Amino acid sequence: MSRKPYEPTLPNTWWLEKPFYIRYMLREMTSFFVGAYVAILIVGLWQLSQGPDAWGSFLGVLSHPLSVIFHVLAFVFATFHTVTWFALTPRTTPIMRGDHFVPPGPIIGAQYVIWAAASIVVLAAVLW
Amino acid sequence: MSDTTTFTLEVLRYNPESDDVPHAESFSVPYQEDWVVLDALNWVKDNVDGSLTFRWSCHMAVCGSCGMMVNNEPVLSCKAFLRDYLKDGKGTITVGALKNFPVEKDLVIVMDSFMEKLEAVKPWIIRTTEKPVEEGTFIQLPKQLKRFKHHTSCINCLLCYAACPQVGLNPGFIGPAALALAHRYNLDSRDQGKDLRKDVTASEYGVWECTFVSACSEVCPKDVEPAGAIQEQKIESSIDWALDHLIPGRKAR
Amino acid sequence: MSKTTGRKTYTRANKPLVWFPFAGGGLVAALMLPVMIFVTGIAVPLGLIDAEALSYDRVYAFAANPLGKIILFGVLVLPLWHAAHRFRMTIQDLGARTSGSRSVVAALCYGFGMVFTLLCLAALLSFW
Amino acid sequence: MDVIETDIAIVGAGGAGLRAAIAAAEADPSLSVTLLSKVYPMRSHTVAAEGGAAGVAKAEDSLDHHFNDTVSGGDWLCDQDAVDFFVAQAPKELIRTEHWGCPWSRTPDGKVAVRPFGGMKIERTWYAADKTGFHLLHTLFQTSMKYPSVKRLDEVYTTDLLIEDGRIAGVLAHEIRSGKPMVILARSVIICTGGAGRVFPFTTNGAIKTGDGMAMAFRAGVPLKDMEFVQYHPTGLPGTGILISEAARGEGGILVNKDGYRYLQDYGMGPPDPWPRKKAMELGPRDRLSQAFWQEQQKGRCIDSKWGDVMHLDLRHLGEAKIAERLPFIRDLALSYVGVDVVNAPIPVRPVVHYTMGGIHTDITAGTPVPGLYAAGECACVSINGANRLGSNSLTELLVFGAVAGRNAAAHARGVPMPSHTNALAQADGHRKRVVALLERSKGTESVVGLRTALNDTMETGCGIYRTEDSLRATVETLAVLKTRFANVAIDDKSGVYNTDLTGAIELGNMIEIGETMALSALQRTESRGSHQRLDHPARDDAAFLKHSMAHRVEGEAPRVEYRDVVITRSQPAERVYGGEAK
Repeated sequence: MSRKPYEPTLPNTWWLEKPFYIRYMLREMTSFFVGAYVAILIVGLWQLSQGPDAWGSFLGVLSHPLSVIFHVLAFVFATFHTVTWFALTPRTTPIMRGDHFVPPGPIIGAQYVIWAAASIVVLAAVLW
Repeated sequence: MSDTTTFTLEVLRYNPESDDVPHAESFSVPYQEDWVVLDALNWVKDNVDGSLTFRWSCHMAVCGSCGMMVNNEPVLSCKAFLRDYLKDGKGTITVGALKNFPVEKDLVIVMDSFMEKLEAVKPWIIRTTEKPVEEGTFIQLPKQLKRFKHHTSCINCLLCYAACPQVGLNPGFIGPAALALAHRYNLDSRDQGKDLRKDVTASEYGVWECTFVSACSEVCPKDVEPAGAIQEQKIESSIDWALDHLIPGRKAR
Repeated sequence: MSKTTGRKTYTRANKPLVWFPFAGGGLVAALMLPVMIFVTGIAVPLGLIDAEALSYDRVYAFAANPLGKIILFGVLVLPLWHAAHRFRMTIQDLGARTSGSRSVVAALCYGFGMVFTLLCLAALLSFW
Repeated sequence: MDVIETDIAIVGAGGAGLRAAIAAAEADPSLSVTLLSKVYPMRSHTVAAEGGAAGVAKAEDSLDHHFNDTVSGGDWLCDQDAVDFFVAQAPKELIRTEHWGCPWSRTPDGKVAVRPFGGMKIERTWYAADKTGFHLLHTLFQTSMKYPSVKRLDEVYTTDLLIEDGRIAGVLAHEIRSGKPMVILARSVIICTGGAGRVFPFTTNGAIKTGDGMAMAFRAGVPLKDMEFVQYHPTGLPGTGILISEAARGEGGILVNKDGYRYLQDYGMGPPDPWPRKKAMELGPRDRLSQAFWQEQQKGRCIDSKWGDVMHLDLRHLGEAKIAERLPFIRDLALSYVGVDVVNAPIPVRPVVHYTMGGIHTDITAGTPVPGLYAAGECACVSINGANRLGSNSLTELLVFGAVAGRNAAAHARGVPMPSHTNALAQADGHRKRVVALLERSKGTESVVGLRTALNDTMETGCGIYRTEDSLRATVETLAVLKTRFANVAIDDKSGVYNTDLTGAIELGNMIEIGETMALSALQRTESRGSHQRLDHPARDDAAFLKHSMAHRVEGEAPRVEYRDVVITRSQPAERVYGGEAK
């Protein structure tokens, strides 16, 4: 005749339970590719500081098929990061206009415009 | 009552006086097109087993008592229609206590932790000086009301706590509903207590534990948008922290 | 029955120290990384863009320029810390629950961020 | 048995209980306030009120207007001193809730907005969209947390009052989650347990509204006043009984029968203006509207639906924008529970039991005849509602008289000693036996659900919108039988932990007692007044019945009904006039 509450624990596989959580975990895993990619570039920058030969060998590594496969994956995950990040912005920074909130559409759309512009600038700088 | 199809209601039951862990028990329940899961539970309690234990009251999705896991999703059982879970009135619906809380008995959770967290965020108007009643009401423009109105709609049903993995992983986390209510008061044009609340909301148990899974907002039956409320507070608290560290004397308050 | 005893006392945390770079890095990564990954990891190695685009002279000239250094530092280090912080939270999501294991994870993730930040700084400051 | 000493015990933590707790804490922070509730405060049924709270706000309005609307709305059965006090306090109390953060809807210039309501001459109903009760309850609950002298005992079920030398000594309760009995010794006790709509089968009331406080006061010797007056709300959803707020009509919704005809014009409520005219048509009082439904039903002019006879509440002409701003909850409820989007289709509605005008006999101080015992809110009858409550007066009532009860309970507590332990414990032991018997009775012959169904059925058939001598007599007899059958009730759940089977049985016992006071008071009132309509006595009889009925409990017998004069100060009984005739 006394209380004995059952204390559940969340299993470590909680994120496999629902597609919604899996999608979240994929979004969080983008950090692995973001981190790895910028780390590789920083190593490249260091190689650059060591002279043309070192830089050349860095470029050589980038051309290795495994490297290309990694970068394709990294590109996919980084783009997923971009899409999810933009999608959340209307909720992190809601904007009011007059008596009403600006709907998510225009806020998200504006980010895609900026994204496209930034990408074009980078590509132009590279190709120019 | 001419319709005679029945379905299986599988309830995760826990009797603290005889069980160590919850176990499933199945009941065969007559299907009624207009019924919600709560009606089915009441049918079982009235006709099969009076010891089946769950909370409920208003049956109109506003008192917040009857939150539970239905087919592993946190929902208000008074708004979970059988027809949305069954095909031709047949099949199985599973029901369990809300996740991430201790279970007192059957579908009843222990919610002490939430009550403490709610109180901790000081969910009331804080003012340096009270306005006398004789002076009438405050002026609050519709746009000022609109800014926080959706965050006032929380019915404390705790579906968001059941959906949030961070609550499950870190029981100290103040959690979605309480943080949304803190934000609601912070945004209220009549309030002056934001700084006091930040001691709690910007603590290590506060907004920083959130990783923006945003399951809280997904399951919220009242569109309170706790996930957004927490992110806004992260941004504001970060700016606040930076200013505290950049401007000498600011922190002294 | 509510208890009024045993209430926690709360004090403000210094989390913005890592949250700021996380948020800023998230934005920078969202805007910049897909195109950068495409250029450095896919297009140039596969010859879709002329290798001259990443030649030693061109890249050196950019990195030697003070403005280039600032851009490189921002584009690399902010996403680095974004990744370090998010990856740390991901490991917690996957099961690092005790305060001990969480400290180890934090040390490794932020340690990674610190090492590569220093490497990046060293590289950028080593030539002008 | 655990014993807790407190200066003021409040039973029930809905709107009235929370307001009382705040008032007591503000009156004297050195007094300890213990707030007991069988549910968590935010689950209290105040949460379900939708339309608004009345209080004079506009320049062209006046306290006199509010007074006159209330007194005539109550068919002159209101105590006019109480109504005068009520209308004067109303705006102040509402302003206080605004200062506490209640998100009242606003006009474009930032002032609190008011909407028209049934039976009210001028717009004076403050509203927070169509979730006013919800916002008010949560505002009060959250505000109550800032007072350190208020200690809550959530999910602690109070079963009995303890009386010592004719004055209040405390309450007997048990903690639901452990089953542990506890005695709360108190210098003052305030009952705020709400109404008893669950006595009826078809009600807007939540499961918790079982009249517990009324029954425990009744058992402790306090008379229950005007129990025959039960309000049917004219617009509930068929099937579930979910409330469709009067605000829907205040904003311009119309009621039509199967011919698409605004039938209220046939019952003295016309003319059928296309716009909402105050105190006319759909903005008439609830008793008249519910009675008109019944009359139409007799004439076969209701709409036949899968839930039985209904009428249509049509909001389509309001347009989506206005509905989204003013009535979002109504839209959500209709869509969820009857599959109707009010923007495109009318809502099926029918009258449903909504409010008990009667209750624990209190005076203008919220005090009962037992010194130190107070009551406020729907469980009390002060009485400002008379024979028919006007919509939006009850939320204000719980604020005004909740606050009065809190202040007076504090004043009383300062003047009396703590009751003695021995005496109270002995009494508690006696009461506790009743609870233990329910738990220990191994095999009774009666089930809770069986008796509850029988109670609901007999109240509906004998004590509904229209009543007769025969129907009431049959109900009274049935209730007497149910009372004896209840002595044999047995429950399935024998455990100490969170035993809802046990609380359900105790609630049933309470409801049978309440039902009996309703039916008996109705039987003896041989007139028609407000919500009490006798087919065999269709006229109002001021000579005999301008009086409150007072039901007293008699051990082992049916209650004894006495009468008490209505307090008339400045409004002499006259004909209730609505529609085009109303001034």
